[in-house]
Amino acid sequence: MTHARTIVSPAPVTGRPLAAGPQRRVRTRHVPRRIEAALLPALTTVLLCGVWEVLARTVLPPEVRPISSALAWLGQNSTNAELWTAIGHTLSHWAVALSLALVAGTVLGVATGANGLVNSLLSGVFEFVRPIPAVVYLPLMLLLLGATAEVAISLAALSAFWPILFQVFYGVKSIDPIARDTARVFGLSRAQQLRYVAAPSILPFLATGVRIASTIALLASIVMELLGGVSGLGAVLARDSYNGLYDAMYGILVIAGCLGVILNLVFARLERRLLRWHPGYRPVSA
Amino acid sequence: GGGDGGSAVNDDGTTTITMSFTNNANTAPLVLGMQKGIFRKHGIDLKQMPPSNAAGSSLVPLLLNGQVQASVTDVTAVPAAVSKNIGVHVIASVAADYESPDSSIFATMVRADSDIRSFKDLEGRTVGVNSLTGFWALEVKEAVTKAGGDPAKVQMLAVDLPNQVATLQQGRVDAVSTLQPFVAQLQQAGYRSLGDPAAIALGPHSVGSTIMAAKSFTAENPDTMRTFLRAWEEAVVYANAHPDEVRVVIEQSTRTSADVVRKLPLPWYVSGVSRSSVEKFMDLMVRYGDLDASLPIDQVVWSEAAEADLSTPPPGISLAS
Amino acid sequence: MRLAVPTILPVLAVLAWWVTSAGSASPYYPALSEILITFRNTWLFDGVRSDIFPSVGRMVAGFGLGVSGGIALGVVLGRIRVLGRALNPAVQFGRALPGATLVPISVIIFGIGDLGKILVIGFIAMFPVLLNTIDAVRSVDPQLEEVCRVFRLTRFQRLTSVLLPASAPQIFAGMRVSLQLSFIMMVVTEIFASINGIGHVTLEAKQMFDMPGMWAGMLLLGILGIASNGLVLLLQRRVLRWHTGQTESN
Amino acid sequence: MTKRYGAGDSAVEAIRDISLTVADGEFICIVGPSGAGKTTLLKCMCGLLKSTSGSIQLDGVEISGPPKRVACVFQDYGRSLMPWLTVERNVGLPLKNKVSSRAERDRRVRSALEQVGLDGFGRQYPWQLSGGMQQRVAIARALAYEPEILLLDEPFASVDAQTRADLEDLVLGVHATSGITMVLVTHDIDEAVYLADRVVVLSARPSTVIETLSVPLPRPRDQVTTKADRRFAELRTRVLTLIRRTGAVPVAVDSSLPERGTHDGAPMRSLQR
Amino acid sequence: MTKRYGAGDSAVEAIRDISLTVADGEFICIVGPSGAGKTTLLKCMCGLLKSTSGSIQLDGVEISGPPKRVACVFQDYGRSLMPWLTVERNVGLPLKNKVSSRAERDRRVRSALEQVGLDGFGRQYPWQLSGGMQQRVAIARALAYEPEILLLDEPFASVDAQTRADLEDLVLGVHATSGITMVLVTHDIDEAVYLADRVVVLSARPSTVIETLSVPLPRPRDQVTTKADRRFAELRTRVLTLIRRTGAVPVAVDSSLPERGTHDGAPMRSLQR
Ligand SMILES: Nc1ncnc2c1ncn2[C@@H]1O[C@H](COP(=O)(O)OP(=O)(O)OP(=O)(O)O)[C@@H](O)[C@H]1O
Ligand SMILES: Nc1ncnc2c1ncn2[C@@H]1O[C@H](COP(=O)(O)OP(=O)(O)OP(=O)(O)O)[C@@H](O)[C@H]1O
Ligand SMILES: [Mg+2]
Ligand SMILES: [Mg+2]
Repeated sequence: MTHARTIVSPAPVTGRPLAAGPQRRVRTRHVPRRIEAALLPALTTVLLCGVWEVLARTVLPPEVRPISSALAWLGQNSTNAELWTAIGHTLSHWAVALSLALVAGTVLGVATGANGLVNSLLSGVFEFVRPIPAVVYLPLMLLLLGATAEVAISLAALSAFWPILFQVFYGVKSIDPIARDTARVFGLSRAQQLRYVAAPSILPFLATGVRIASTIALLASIVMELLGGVSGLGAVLARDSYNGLYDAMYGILVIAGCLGVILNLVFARLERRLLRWHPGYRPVSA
Repeated sequence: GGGDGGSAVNDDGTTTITMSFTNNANTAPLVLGMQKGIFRKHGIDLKQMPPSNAAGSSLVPLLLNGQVQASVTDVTAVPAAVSKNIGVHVIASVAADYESPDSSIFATMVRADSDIRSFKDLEGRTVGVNSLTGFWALEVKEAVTKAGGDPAKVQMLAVDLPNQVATLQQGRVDAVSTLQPFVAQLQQAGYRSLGDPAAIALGPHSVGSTIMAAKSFTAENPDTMRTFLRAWEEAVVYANAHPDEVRVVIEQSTRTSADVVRKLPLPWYVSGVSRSSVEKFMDLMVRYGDLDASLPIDQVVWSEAAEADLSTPPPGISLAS
Repeated sequence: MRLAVPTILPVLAVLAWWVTSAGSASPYYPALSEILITFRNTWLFDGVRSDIFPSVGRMVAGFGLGVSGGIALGVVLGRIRVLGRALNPAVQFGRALPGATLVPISVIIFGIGDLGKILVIGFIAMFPVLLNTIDAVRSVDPQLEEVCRVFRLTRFQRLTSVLLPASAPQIFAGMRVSLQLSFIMMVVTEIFASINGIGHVTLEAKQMFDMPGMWAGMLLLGILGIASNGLVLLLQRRVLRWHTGQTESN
Repeated sequence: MTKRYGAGDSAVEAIRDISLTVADGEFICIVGPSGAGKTTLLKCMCGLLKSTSGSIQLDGVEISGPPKRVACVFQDYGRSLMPWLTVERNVGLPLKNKVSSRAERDRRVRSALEQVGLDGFGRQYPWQLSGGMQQRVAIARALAYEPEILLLDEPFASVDAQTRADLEDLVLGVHATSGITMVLVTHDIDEAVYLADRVVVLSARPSTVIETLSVPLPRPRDQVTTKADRRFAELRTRVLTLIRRTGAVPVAVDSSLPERGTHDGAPMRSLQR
Repeated sequence: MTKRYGAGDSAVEAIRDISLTVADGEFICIVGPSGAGKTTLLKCMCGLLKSTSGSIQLDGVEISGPPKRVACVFQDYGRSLMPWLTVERNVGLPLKNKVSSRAERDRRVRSALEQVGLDGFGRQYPWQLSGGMQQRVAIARALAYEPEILLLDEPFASVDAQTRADLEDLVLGVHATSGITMVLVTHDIDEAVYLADRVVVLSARPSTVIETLSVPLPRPRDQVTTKADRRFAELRTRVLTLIRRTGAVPVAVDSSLPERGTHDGAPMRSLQR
């Protein structure tokens, strides 16, 4: 016992005692942080766009248009009613498809996750259907249902259904057994167990699923419009690519990408609100 | 939806015909006809289904379930469908192939420095075509045969039209078989044409782009179909006579720049069906294994369809000698 | 008995299919017997070497690339929050690009060989795993993180002993979606610039109105889907043994 | 040092001005009411949390992260074990960097498990064990690590009286033979007096040191003689009255989740220096 | 009844042949070595686990699932609180079915939190609280539920001596005024004797009842007089020697994960009757 090892030394006078009562703090600190938070992604985005621009202007063939041409095309067409209508159609297909997928995926995900029998029963059929792309059976769908918005929506909903199904399935599997036991002992009804125990446990999984599914629904809507001749961005893309309008093609790709970014932003916001308690959103300690 | 194969009669007495076609130079008379009220004048309310990338095989179901009544298609899709007991037939043509002194509608292009001089030289090489099924591949194969080569030794690769130029430029393929406006773009960039495979394979003025309809629809609504064909004929005549208006329509409907459109050789629009041309296509399909046997022409072409007049080109078009 | 349950519905479906299609007049709905004959002729002998192997090879390579890339990138973006924030728009943008439109671009950039196809499959298959990994590594129990820090586990040990096992359930959820996307992209990449493959043959059959051929292709895809999913489940059962045990106790 | 959780209106001041020096090889026990800030103090000492103000030094050097020679047994033992590793591998995991020989590692793991009475359970998973057994796995992990400084947060809370006594003696033995510096948080005043060189009594939150008592009982100690010592009883009573005086139930604060902090994506709990 | 975990070679027999009758309004304490099977017994009693053989009856009716009038405080309190609910809502959650009036629910929640010394923490999340505070939230939840039978698994393991004494008295008070039947698992023998009408001493695993001791101490009890009672010291020593005799450290078994069970996708631990 020679020398001091661990020392916890007193605070310098700075340690302002914090009583239980409210203490006002100036809010200015938040403003720069907010700008900083937006600045970083913006900077990297600009950087990546720069890389694209340079690559497209140097090594890549002229058919791969630089971002500046695509943006210029977008600028010229920013007031083009046809384009906006197409975006509107695509977004409405996306919204309906995602909602359908969300409902069906959640219900079946909970059923298969919670009940082994249901899972074994359905898994064979599910696994058979999943790997077959819609491009292959499109003629059958068109024959049965026609090239209507409903077809685009139902195929997009089907594509978006799978990620939600699986995320929910694994979410159900991840419910803490002790939390589950607690709910049972305190006599929570099945509905309440679902609402207060299962749902919050599944939510982080579902949130990821919805973000994946949202993009898939968007893409599937565009592809179905492209192949099936349903109005929307895909139909515009079909015409422009047949006529070799490369700026337009890349412009539409940029629109699709930006829609993806925006929709993701919306979901991330929503998620942050719903998952405040979750370790992923808790404050970083130390 | 469009009902069950029947055409809808509207309040104003017109009949609605929904067509699926992509906006390009070939289909300009349809748009022009709508704009000028030619179809309406005949009591046809023509509607266009949004454009799609789908090949004929995906459009046929829409004819069968009555969602659309007519569809612009590669002519080879019809015999292929009919041979599988699918009830569609050709009711009209859209545009004929021709060669003008400075260009052709179709061309097989190679790089300027390429050692490929003729279709025969394509042996052992790779050719990009829009689709492996349909007239693109057939024409190249026949052109190779006619040049004394073995088409089995030519590797066909599906490369969609907008990307053919790049793949050719980068040497991913040795040749591409394409059409306007890509032909003009390539020629300006110094690429060399091996010739028009359509003309070589089928002789001058073949018709590869046609309109098809469901047999059930024509059987149940022959009057509507006749009226539609009359309207189409008038639209074609009008289009052939007014090249400037056609160029404006192309510019607007495809949103291509006016510069490109001005230089574009205009299609030769045709309304009737060239039965001989259809038969030649069927022969090619049989020869290259896309069809088991040639079909009777009445199973492939609507019997009431007029015969195409390919003897006199429209005034705006000058033919290569 | 347990093995029998998953086969009940498929067997019923096949029976129903057989019965309803037997006398079918519609060319789009050929008799199952006819489909099976086409299936045998197309896929069982020559087709294995000429089309199934190349296709499945590309798919497996793309899937493997996508999953490993997704996990690696996901760990990096999930743990290093600055990077995660900085690259978030790029990631979101990238995954919103329609796969079908990437195929021609990849042909232009990488050529018509297998490389471009594998890269496109991998690119598309990466995102479900990527997103799941990012979310999962961010939500590892803070208590476990403290254990790692106190016992001075190396970065690599934290990765292999804590981050990955803790994220495994969520990564598997992503992997199953990725597997499906790999299959779909396998077919889509064969639309263009392809000389062989399941998608190539099936889509050509579709173009030629060869409906039994198209159905046979779908049948093959479904069978391969079940088989590959089984493999993933097998892997999962090994990796997630602790998880099943823990959550299914009682 | 002081330690505050959160910022602004809703900050929680857990530790107010604690100053503590631990000598090499010393055995310190910390007692104090529930919610006082004992866990917080321990986490600061092992470098997991940064102090809001003041400093924590090891051998005169400011700590910025967990130092190599420190090990820890966490209060929430259940969540501090990896459910995907067997007991054996849980205990062996931190050794990978310290002991290169595999055989030596295995030996250490086996001996640590034996010491806590868990031989034969090495190949089970933590979730197949009872609460007390899990807690002992966490102790075994820290022992096998053979740190120079060992911080224990209520390590015997879930084991029965007999096992507890055994484990107390185990810890005493390890301390005697290896000279490890130990800091142990406990609620059991007997235990604190029995084990410690010094007992630090904390007040309720925001906690400060009420008193530090030296325990002059001779070592080696044992359950019977030491606890029978007159001074033992005296010290015990002393600590008890000290704790009583502080008021065990902490002062209530009216604080909710810091709404503001979460608003713009800023971390909800950020530490202020 | 008996209870075995798993099947075949790797089965773990946790409980061998325990027979226990709890009278209405009685207060039973269970003590026994770590890993004996106390938690298992409690889980069987509240219907979460099925017994392998034998039966568990409530008022003569076989239990098949958790009965409505039973509440439980789990040993792993940290994981039994929902991290997504605030303390208030954690406590209030089970009341939704029992109390329709919102005001009455709020009142009960507030009063339960007050009783365990947590008033003012209602709007925090469990992970913002110290270990002992979390445990008290779990106790408050069970109290607010006002069950007819309350099962507590080491409910005071993580709280300091003073709070512990307060909580003991709180439980005694609740038992006296409301006549709830209580079964409490503890490692603290003083606590067991102080609280119980009967103390059940379990052997190490596979556990059987070694002895059931009646505690004839008069009620109401209090920390000073009761613990000063001569009979208290006697009983205490009695229990202690009983536990010592059983050997606290359980017999080791060489068992690993049941390879066989997992092979064909079967749950790894299936229950045998
Ligand atoms: N993550 C957190 N956010 C906000 N406040 C916290 C957090 N963790 C702890 N606190 C507060 O800090 C105080 C001290 O907590 P700490 O865990 O150090 O107590 P403790 O002395 O270990 O108590 P116990 O004996 O009950 O474990 C508590 O009042 C708690 O409410
Ligand atoms: N899920 C499980 N799978 C296999 N064995 C288990 C499982 N849960 C508990 N056991 C075994 O059953 C025995 C009894 O466990 P239990 O949790 O009932 O003990 P306990 O008396 O509560 O101990 P403690 O006082 O340490 O909490 C233990 O030896 C444990 O190894
Ligand atoms: Mg603590
Ligand atoms: Mg227990």
